[in-house]
Amino acid sequence: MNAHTNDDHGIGHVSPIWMLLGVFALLIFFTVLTVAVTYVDLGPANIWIALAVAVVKGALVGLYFMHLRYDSPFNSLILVGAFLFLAVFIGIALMDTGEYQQNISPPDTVRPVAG
Amino acid sequence: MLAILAQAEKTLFLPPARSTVAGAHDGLYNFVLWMSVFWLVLIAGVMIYFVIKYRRKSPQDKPVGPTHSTAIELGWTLPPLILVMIIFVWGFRGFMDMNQVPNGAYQVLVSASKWSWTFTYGGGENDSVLHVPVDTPISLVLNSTDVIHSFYVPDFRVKKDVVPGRYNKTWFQATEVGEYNLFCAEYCGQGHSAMVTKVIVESREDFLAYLVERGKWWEGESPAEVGQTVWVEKGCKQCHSVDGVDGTGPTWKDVFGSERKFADGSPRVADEEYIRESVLNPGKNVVQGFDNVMPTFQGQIKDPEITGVIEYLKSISTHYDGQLLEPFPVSVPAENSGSPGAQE
Amino acid sequence: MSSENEHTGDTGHGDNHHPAHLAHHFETPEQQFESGKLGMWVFLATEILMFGGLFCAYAIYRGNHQDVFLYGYGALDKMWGATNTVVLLASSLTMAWGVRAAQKGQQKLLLTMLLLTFMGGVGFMCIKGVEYKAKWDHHLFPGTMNAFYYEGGQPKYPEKLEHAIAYIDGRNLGGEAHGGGGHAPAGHEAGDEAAPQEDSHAVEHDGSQVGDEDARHLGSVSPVIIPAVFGAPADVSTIKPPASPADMGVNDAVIDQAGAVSMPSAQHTQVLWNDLSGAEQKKVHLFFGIYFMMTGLHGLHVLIGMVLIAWLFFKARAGAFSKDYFAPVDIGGLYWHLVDLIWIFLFPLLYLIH
Amino acid sequence: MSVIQDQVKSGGYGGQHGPGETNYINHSKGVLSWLLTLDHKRIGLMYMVAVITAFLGGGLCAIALRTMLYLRAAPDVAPITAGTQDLYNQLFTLHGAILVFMFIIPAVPAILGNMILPLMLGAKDVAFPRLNLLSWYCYMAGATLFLYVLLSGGLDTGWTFYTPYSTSTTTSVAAATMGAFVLGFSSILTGLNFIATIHMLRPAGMGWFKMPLFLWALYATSIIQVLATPVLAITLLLLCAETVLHIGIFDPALGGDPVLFQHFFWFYSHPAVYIMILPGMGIISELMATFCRRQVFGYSFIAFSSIAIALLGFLVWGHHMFTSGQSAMANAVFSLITFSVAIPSAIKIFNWLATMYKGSISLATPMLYALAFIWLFTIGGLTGVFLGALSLDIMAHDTYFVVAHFHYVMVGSMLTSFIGGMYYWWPKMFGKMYNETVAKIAWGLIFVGFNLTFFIQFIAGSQGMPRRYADYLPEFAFYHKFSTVGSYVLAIGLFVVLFNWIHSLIYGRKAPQNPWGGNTLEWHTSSPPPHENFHEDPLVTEPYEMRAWDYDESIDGYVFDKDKAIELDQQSHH
Repeated sequence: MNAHTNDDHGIGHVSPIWMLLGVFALLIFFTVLTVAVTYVDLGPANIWIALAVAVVKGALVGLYFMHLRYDSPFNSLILVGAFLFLAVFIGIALMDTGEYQQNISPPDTVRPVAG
Repeated sequence: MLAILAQAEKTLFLPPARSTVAGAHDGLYNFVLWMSVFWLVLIAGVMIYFVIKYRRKSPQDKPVGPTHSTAIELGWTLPPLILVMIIFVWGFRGFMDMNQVPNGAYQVLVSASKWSWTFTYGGGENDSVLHVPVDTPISLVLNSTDVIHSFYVPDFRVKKDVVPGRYNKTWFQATEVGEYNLFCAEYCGQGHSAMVTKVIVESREDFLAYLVERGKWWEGESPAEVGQTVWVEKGCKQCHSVDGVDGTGPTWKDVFGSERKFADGSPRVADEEYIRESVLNPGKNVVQGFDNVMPTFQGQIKDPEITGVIEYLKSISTHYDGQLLEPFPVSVPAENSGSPGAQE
Repeated sequence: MSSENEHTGDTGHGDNHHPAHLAHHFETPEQQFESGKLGMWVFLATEILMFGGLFCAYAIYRGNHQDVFLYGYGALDKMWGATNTVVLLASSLTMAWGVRAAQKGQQKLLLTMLLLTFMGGVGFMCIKGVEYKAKWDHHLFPGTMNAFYYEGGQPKYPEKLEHAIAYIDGRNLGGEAHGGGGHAPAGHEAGDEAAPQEDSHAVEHDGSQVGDEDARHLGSVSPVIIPAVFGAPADVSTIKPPASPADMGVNDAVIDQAGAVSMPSAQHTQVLWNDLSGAEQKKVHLFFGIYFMMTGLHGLHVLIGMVLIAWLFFKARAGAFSKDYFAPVDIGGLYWHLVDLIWIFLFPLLYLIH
Repeated sequence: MSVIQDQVKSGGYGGQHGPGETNYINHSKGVLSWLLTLDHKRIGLMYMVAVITAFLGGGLCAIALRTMLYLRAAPDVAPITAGTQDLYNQLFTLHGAILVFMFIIPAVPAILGNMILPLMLGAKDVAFPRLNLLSWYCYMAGATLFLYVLLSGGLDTGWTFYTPYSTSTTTSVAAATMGAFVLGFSSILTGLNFIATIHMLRPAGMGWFKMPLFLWALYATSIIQVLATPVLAITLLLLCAETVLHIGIFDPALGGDPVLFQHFFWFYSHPAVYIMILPGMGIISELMATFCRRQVFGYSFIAFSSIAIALLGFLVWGHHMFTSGQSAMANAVFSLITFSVAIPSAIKIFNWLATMYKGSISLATPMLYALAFIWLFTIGGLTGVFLGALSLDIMAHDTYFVVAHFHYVMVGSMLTSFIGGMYYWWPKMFGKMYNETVAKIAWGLIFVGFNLTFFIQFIAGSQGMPRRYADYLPEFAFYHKFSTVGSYVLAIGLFVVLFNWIHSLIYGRKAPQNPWGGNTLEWHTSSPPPHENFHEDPLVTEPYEMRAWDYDESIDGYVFDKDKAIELDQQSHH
C-alpha cells in the first residue's frame, strides 16, 4: 500500500556526541548571556534581547535536540505554523486591548459581583 | 440630509427608523437583503432547473461533463468579491457614524446592574427610564456595576455592551417624539428578559421640565453642606480630619488658601483648581511627608459635589475670608453639564 | 500481514518481514516511526497553543501594566530561575544523548541517560518547590490567598499585604543595589526581608514603614460607601485612568522606544509599592495569578514528562528497545524537549523582567 | 439473492462474502470486545450511539424551551416567575452547550470520519488506534461531567461562559468547564489522528489531489481542531481557576478584563464553527459527485477552499465582539477578513451547482439532503453577510437574527449534511438498506419544519427581539408561536429518521456492496466491511471516475469492472 520501502536501518538521524555537547555548551552560554544582560540597563530593549536569546535557544533545542534539521520538513512546518497562529492570536488581542485601555476605569469603581 | 433619510418608514423586516443613523443602516440592510434574494433565487433556480433537466434517466447513465475551468472559477469569484468589499466599506462607514460621538453631544451616564438601568444626567438627576430631547445628539457613557449588559434600542439601531470595569461609549440622535423600547441584549442572568425599559423622546421644553423635576434633591442645600456630606459619605474623613491633626492624609483644616509644599520641594497655593486636581488626580501633587496612596475619585464624584468640597474647605479655613456660594439652584446646575439649552 | 499484535513494546528483533513491534496497519517500521513522530509534533503544536493562551494573557497584562510586572517580579529570584534553566537544559542534553544511545543500541548508556534525565526533572521540581515555598511564606499564592488580593476595593488581608510589600520593596531596592552578586539563592529562602547586605537595615526599615503606612491608608481611604451611581464627569474625555508620574514615565518609555535608552534606570529597576497607581496596586495579584498558572502548568508538564521517562526506563530495562525500534524513546524525548523549550521562554519573561 | 450469485456479480473483487464470513460487527463478541476495541469502525459506532444520545438530550431541551416560549404567549398562563426564568436559562444553556460540544463538533468527524476515513484511504485503521479509543473515553468522561452538571445545580451561563457572569453564578460552572475541557481533548485526539493518518497512510497511487474531497474537508477540520482547541482548553482552565481561586484575569472586580475572555473564547469558538460546517461540506461534495454520477467540477477549488476556510477562520473571531467595546480598528480588521471567508464558501456552492450540470441526477434520500443543504447554507451564508457588515451587526448582534443565522449554518446545514451522510454510508456501515419512502417523508418534514422554525426568527430579530429572553413583549408573540410550531414539525421529522434507522437495523433489506455507484475506496469493500477493512488491496483510481461501475438490477447495486477501471485510468493519464 505504501510506497516507502526501506530497510530497517537508518531510521532517524543519529546525532554525534560532539554536536550534542556543543549545542549544550551554546545553550549554557546563552543562558549566562541572557542573565548577564539584565544587569545592563537598555530600557525596553532588554526584553527584546531576552526574547531574541530565547528564540535562538529554542531554535537550537528544536533543530538539534529534537532533530528537526534532519527530519521531514513538514514537522518543522507544524512547529512554525503553531507559532504563526500564536502570533496572530497574541498580536491581535494585544493590539485590541491596547487600543481600549483608555476606556478602562480603576477597578475600585466596580463593585464586587454578588454571590 | 441624514434626518431626511431617517424619515423612511418601516421596511419589510425592520422596525420604524427613529434616529439619524437608522436611515443609512436601513439603506445597507435593504441592499444586502435584495442582493441576498437575488443570489438565493439564482442558486435555487439553477439547482431546481438542473434537477429537472438532468434527472437520472437510468441507473446505467454514465454522463460526462466538464470538470474544471479556471476562467469560470475566476468569473464567479470576482462578482461576490466585489460585492462583499462594497458592503464592507458601506458597513464600516455606517459603523463609524454610529461610533463617533459628535462634539457637543449632551451626555447621559448609563449604569446597568442586575437587572435595572439607571440614567444619570449632568446635574446628578437620575432615573430608571431614559428621557432625551428630540433632534439632539445624545452621548452615552456606559458602565456596569456587576456583569456585562448591553444597551439596545432597536428603533434607533443602537447597541453597545455595558461592561463592568470600563466605560463604553455610544450615541444617538432621536428624530421623533415618542416612546421606544430599550432592551438589555447581553445575557445577564435570571432577570435578563425583564431588563427592559423605555426611552422617552420629548421636546426640549418637556425635557428641561423633566430635569428640573428630577433635580430637586439639591434644592435648598448650600454647597458647603453638600461638601460636608461628601466628606462623610465618600470616605474622605477616614484620612483627612477637619480638626487640624494630620492622619494618613493632610488635615483639611486651614488648607484652602495656604501654601503647600510638595514632595519634590515645589510650592503651590491651594486654590479651587488645586482642590479639584487633588480629588481627580491625587498622585499629581503629593504633599511633603505624605505617601501617594489616595485613590482617584475620577468617575465617582459629580461636579457639584466637587464644588461642594471646595466650599466646605473654604468654610473651615482661616486663610479664606471671602463669601461662600449660595444654596444650589433648583434647576440644572449649569456647570459643565452641557445641558441642551446651552447649545442654542 | 494481519498480525493482531499491537503491542509496540514487545521484545524481539525486527528481522522478520513484519516485526512484532510493527502495528498491523503499518506497512514498514519506517512508516510507523514517521507516523509516530508526526503525531507527536502535531501534539506539540497543541501544547504550544495551549501555553500560548497564557503567554497571551501575560503579554496583555505586561504590555498594559508594565509597572505591575516590574514590581511583582521582585518576588522572584533570577538565580533560582537560571539554575533551573541549566538543570532543564542538562536534562535535555541527557535525553538527546539517551535517544542516541537507543539508536545505537547501547542499552546501558540508554538506562543511564534516562535516569539522569529523570533526576533532572526531580531537581527542577525540587527547586520549583523551594521557590513556591518562598512565595507561600510571603502570602504570594494565587487568587484569594494572595496578599495583594482585593475584595470590594479593599485589601483582603491588610497585615499580610504589609508583610508582602515590605518583602518585595526590600528585594526591589536591595536586589539592584547589589547587582545580584549577593544574591545567593539560599539567602532568600532563609531570610524573610532581611538580606545580609550592609544597608539591609535601612531597606528593611524603609520597606516595613512603607508597608505599615500603606496598610493604614488602604484600609481607610477606599470609600466606605461606594456610590450606586458613578459621578458625572464634565465630558467623555475626562474619563481616563489615573496617571501617576511614575506610571506615566514608564508608559512613555514603552511607547516611545526611540528615547527609551535614555530613561533613568531607577524608573525601570526599582519600582516600589508607592510608585504604583491605585489601580495598579490592585493588579499586583494578577501577576502572581499569571506566574502560578504559567509555572504551575509547566510544572505539571514536567511531572507528566517524568512519568513518561520512568515508563521508558522500565521498558528499556526490560529490553524493549533496540536500534530497530526506539520510537518511544525518540517521541518521549520530543515531549521532554518541548517542556524545556517552553521553559526557555518562561524564564526570561518571568524572571528577567527589566 | 444468494451469496454465490453476489460473488459472481461482483466479479470476485472484494465482493460480498458469505454468512460464514465475519465483518467488523460480528468479528468478536462481548461487551469488552467493544469497550476495548481498537477498530476505527467500532469506535465510530460507539461514538454514534453516544453522540446521538447527546443530540436527543440537547434536542429535548430545545423543544422544552420553545414550548416555554409558546406558553408565555398564551394569555391565560400565569405571569412568568423567577423559577420559570431560571428553568428557561438552564434549558437554553444546556441546549447550546450539549449540542455544540457533544453533538455538532464530534458528529461528523468522530462518527463518519472515524468510520469512513481509513476506508477511503484503503487503510486498515487510523494511525493511532489507541489514541482513537482514548478520544472516545475522553468524550464519555466529558459527557459524564455534563451529566454531573445536570444533577448538581445545572448551568445558566449560556454556552459561551462569558465572564464575569460565569464567575459569579452559583451554578456548576467549574464542572461544566472541566467537561468541555475533557471533550476538547477528545476533539484534539481525533484531529491529530486524522492528520497523521492522511499524511502517512495514503496508499501508493493516491496523491493529495486524488483524495476524495471528504478527506480534504476532514484534513482542514483537523487543522482547526488541533490548533484552536488547545486555546479553548487554556481558556477553560483559566476560567476554572477564576471561579475556584479568583485569580482575577477575567474578573473586572479583581482588576481583570472581561473582554479579554471574549478574545480567548472566540479564538477557539469561531474556528469551531468551521469544525462544525467543513466536514459537512465534505459530505456534500461526495454526495454531489455520486448522485450526479460524474466527476466533481473544480476539484482543486473545492479542496483548497476547505483549507482557505480553515485558515481564514482563525482570523475572524472578533466579529462576535463588534458591540463589546472592542476597538474600532479591530472591528474593521475583523469585518474585512470576515467577508473574505464568504468567497471560498461561495466557490463551493458554485462548484457543486456546476457538478450537477450535465450530470445524471438521482433524487435518492442522501441527494435530497444535499439539495436541502445548498438551500439552507445559502440562506445561512447570505445572512452572514448582513452580520459581517459592521453597521448591520450593531443592530443584529445578540438578537434572534443571529440565532436564526447560526441555526441555518450550524443546524440546518450541518445537520442535513450529517443526516445525508448517515443515509449515504448507512448501507456500508451496517450492510442494511433503509426504507426510502419513509426517509423521503422525514426529509420533507425536516426541511419544512426547519424553515418554519428559523426563517421567521430573522424577522423577529430584525424587529429587535433580543436572544436568551425567557419573556418577551407582546408584539413578538406571533413570531415565537410560529417558530415553536415549526420546531414540532422538525422534531417529528427527526424522530421519523431515527425510527427509520432503527427499523432498518432490524428489518432492513441486505445492502449491496455499492448501492449508489460511488468510486471512493469504501465502496470497494463489502458491506459491512471486514475487521481489516479490505479483503484485498483496492484499486486506486480517480476518486470520482464512476464509469467502471455497472448497475445490476438483481442486487439493486453496482458492480465493479476492474479491467475497465484500469483502462479508464490509463486514458485519464493521456
